[in-house]
Amino acid sequence: MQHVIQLGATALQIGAVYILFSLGLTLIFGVMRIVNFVHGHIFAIAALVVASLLPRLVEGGFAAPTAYVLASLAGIGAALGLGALIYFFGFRHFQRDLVGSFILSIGFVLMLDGVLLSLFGGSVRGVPEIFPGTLSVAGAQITMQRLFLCAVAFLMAAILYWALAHTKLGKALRAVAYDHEAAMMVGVPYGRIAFLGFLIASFLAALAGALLAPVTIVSPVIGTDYLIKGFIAVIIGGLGSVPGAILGSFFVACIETVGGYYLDSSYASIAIFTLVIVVLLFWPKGVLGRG
Amino acid sequence: MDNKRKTVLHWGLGGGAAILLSLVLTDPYLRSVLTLMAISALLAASLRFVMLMGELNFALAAFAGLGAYAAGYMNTALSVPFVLALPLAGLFTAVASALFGAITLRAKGPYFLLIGFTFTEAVRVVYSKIPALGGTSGMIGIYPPLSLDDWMAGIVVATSVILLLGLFAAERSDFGRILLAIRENENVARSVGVNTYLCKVIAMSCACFVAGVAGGLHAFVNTVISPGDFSYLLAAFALAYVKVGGENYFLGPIVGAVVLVALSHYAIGLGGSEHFLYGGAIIVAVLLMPSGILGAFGKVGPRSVETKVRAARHAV
Amino acid sequence: MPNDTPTLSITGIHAGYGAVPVLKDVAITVERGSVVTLVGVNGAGKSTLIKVIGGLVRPSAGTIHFNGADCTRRRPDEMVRAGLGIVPEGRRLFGEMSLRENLELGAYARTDRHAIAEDFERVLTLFPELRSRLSTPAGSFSGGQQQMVAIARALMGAPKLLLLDEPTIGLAPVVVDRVAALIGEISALGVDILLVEQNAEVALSIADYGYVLETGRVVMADRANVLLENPQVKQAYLGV
Amino acid sequence: MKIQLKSTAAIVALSSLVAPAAMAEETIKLGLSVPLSGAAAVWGKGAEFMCETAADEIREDGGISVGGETYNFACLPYDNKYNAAEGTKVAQALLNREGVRYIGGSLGTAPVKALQSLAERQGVLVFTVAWGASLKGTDHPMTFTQMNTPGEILPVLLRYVAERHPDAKSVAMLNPNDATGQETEALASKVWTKNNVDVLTSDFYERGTTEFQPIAARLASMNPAMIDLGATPPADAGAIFKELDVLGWDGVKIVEVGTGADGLKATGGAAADGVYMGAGVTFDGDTVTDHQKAVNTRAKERIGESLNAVQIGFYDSLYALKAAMEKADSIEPEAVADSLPRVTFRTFYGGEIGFYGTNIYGRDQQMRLPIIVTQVRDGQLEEVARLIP
Repeated sequence: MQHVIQLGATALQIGAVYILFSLGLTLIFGVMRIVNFVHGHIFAIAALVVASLLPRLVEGGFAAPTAYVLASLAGIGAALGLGALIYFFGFRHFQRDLVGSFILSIGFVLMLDGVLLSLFGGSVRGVPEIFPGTLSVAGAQITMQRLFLCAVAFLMAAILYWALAHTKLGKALRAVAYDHEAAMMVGVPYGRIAFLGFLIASFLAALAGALLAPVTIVSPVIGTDYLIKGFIAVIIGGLGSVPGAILGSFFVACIETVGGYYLDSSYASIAIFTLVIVVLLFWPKGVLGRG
Repeated sequence: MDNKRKTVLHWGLGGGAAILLSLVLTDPYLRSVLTLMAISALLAASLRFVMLMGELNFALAAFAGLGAYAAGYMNTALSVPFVLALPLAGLFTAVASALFGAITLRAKGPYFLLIGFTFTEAVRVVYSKIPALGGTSGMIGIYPPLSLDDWMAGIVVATSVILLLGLFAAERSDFGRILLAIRENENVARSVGVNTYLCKVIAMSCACFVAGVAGGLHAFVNTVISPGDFSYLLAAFALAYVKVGGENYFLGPIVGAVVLVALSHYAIGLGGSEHFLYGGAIIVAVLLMPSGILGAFGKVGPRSVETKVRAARHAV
Repeated sequence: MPNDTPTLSITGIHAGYGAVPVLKDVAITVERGSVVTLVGVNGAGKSTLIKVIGGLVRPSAGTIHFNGADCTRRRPDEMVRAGLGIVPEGRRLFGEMSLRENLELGAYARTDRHAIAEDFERVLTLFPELRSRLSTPAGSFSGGQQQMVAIARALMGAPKLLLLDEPTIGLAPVVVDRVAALIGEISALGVDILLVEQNAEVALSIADYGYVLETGRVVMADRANVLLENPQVKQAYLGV
Repeated sequence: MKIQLKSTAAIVALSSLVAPAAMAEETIKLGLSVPLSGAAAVWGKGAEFMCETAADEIREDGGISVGGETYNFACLPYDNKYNAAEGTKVAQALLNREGVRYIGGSLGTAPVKALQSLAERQGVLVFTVAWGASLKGTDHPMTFTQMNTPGEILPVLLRYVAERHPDAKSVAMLNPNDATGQETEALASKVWTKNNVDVLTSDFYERGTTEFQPIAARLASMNPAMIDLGATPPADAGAIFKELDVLGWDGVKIVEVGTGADGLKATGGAAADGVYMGAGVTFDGDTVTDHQKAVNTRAKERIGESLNAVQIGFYDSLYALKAAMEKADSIEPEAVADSLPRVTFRTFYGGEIGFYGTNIYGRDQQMRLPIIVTQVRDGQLEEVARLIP
């Protein structure tokens, strides 16, 4: 029984990160109809900036939580800057062009691989613990750091969910995702909304990066694993669907956790891919995708 | 048909020149570059063939891998001779891709693309789990017969020319026109009685036959293959060849492959900066030459039926 | 009104998709206080013209003046802000969103909360049957109701000129009459109307002025009642 | 700046195609086939640094004297991206474009196999740190190994650990699902059994994994006395130990081919304490020479972490080559390969060593490097045993 709770807690923690990641992917796809492979690098640059700034700030005399907040702000800022740059010099010209935007994003991915490697080096960076301690819930162990990560991730997902339903920007984003021409005809400024959608998505990825930096391996290639899992989550849930992204993320996290526990973890990876195919047999547009 | 004769002449001249070049080149390094160009061109042309029906086959890398592993396994474990292993590898891949297509072609656009992407990554893990395929360290000793060793460049280029010719003929045939019609509007195509689903599966299978043979050539040329050779980057590069060369032209993927493979051989000396240069080249090409090199330098060679009725750039 | 510049005046418009020309040298004027109709068969270029006016398709040549200002290369949202309302062909409602949200989006370009609330009430007075279904997803309405919602949504933008693209297509005759009556009511509220229709009989009977579009060109232009009597129009569009 | 320099180098290299005879004759080009991008880039960068360090030292020492001429080494690092296809491209470029006749070092089993296949046909001498058993043996007379491999490390390390912890009678193993992982796993389970330790499970995971919680949960659920992470890279190993720590598992920790404490500490923090490693190199303590310290300091500046055994192999191979060339009085690869097993040279670890391995591989192709057992204690890597085979 105890290990079931532990597995549940693990799936929840991993799922939280995948949610942050896949929400961005689904948002960008919904608004701009592009498949953004650069998302992983937006995530990575935030994590890298946090990982390289944090130890220096701590050495410079800041308290760890303060330093963490400062480093996270810098990381998210850098990621947003990169996102804006990529949008203006790239994706802006390739909205709704699946092939064109995709090949462009591959170009950015390759280039950023080189840039991140030369800026941050290939070595793995350690980040000191910010919130020490572990919490024991019904026999399952969770670190405070992970708990914080989960809390922020779920909070962000809730805020996004609420904002999409109730704010003017949220409604505009949904309208654009549903029918961008109709949205333009009622006066929604498509270009600005697409840019804001892209920035929000980048922000979510950057936040995930900043949150994850203290608990995982931070290296320039960190984004690829999340990119693959994130895409699987949105395919399962349905591209462009916010509840779908959340559902898909949990699905992937559960398979990864349970499969990794009962089989070995490389079979769990194969299991995830097989299940995607099975899901698509029954729901060619994902479980919650539009028919 | 004057036009037809001109096409035949073009193919005769171009293909003949390529084969001749592969035979007269004696420098082993330049030969290796030329064979890589030919294999890359095949992969890119295979990708473009599926693009004719409006889908992006990102599982290309997986199918090239299947072809390579099939050829390698037949050659090393079952002692199937080179001349037989190559077409059998293509057939095996064609059948596998037909199965894959039958399941996944019910989905479209980004779904199809992303399934291909995940399939590619999954297949790689599967190879690594099969000791008979050499696991992660790869399969070695995939040698063509010793007597053919000096002729490999010529064989690769000649095979490529024949397969490209096949794809060209298919594109120009009624079947090719059906694919274009599916890209334009699948519902219209279906309403006039075309079984679009079957056509898509067949097109996928044909394209993957070519990819499988290309994979087989890759195995025999390199003599060593590993799961890492067939990551999604292979499909990404093939897409770059198509896009940089010009996706609206049959020659586009070939030109793109020649240019980018040459560039990557220059960049390989740059160490870790290679990605930087390659990525930069793709970005510049895509941003500044939206219809590729051929589009930028005018209409060279046999131009494919102009298909893409691009919606006028919306004022967004 | 003292100001006698036309609400909309477009001249010499050429437009198309890629290399395929759709509109050739089109000129149309909508005078203040008028209902103007543009009739033509499928593929004549009517919807493209709507998109050109709405800023969704850039014309390759020609000018568009709206309320006296040159709006030739304005973005769609700028056109809406300037007072253009569009009821697109096929309604194009945001089907997954509630009726209320659809109406709210209609007022996206406006910031005057008070006036928006007033217009909201006014629109619901115009379409009383919608009031009880404000939280229903727009996609679940019937075809006729969806047409009402599309018009209501466009009116929420407080337009000076309303473009209606095939508002009667696929509707039952009773509903067509309702739409025709509505257009009169809206016109009476001081909104000028450009009605694009295949159904020439209905369109010409409610319009003041009419244009006939054939393969991207304006081939006839006259007062609507004159066009109704024109033998060529009768033969080609009225099935007489 | 760096990029510019390298581009210039590449242009020079390209133009050498046109005019092959124009190169300076006293330079011996050493090709390096290493990953310079992706997850293993830091190993390749360190390898490049160590090759250059040794080449510079040898140049300052007066070079290599063969037949009255003085030669010097130049390192040509090419990115093999850790796969066979790029390994082939690199091999073609090094051997057929640059005309390299010596591979100063190579990394990654798949790309090295591709390189070896071409090199053997052309009589090129290959040094490698790759472990694939199929790379070694009498079939490969021109291949030499510049680093300890599981065959050398595991018997020593595992016996030491088993003796230190006589009560620990069970182990759970985990390895990355790649060539090194598979080779290590196969040997390690045999050696554990030989030492009367029960192998409870032996798992694999995909490289590039970032979430280690499920893996840790599975390992901990077996409740083993020891956990052996085999060829798991240090950073991954640190992350796993951290998760194990959270789960409350406390036992003997081993990273058989752990190469350094930096990555381990970076991700594992305090949970990395107590980890035994078989390929670690420590730069703390009294036994460390000034030379080792100085080189390591420069390496840290350049690549961001301490040197490890993989990278040090790229230093030792140059001194081995120098010794063999001078002994053979030739720069012909065949002659040099003949004399390599018979020479001794100064290793980076200190002392003179030669080659051995006839009884395992059928020929003396393995550098007789010390096998160092290290342990992380209070955040420092300490040498706890050293054995010179």
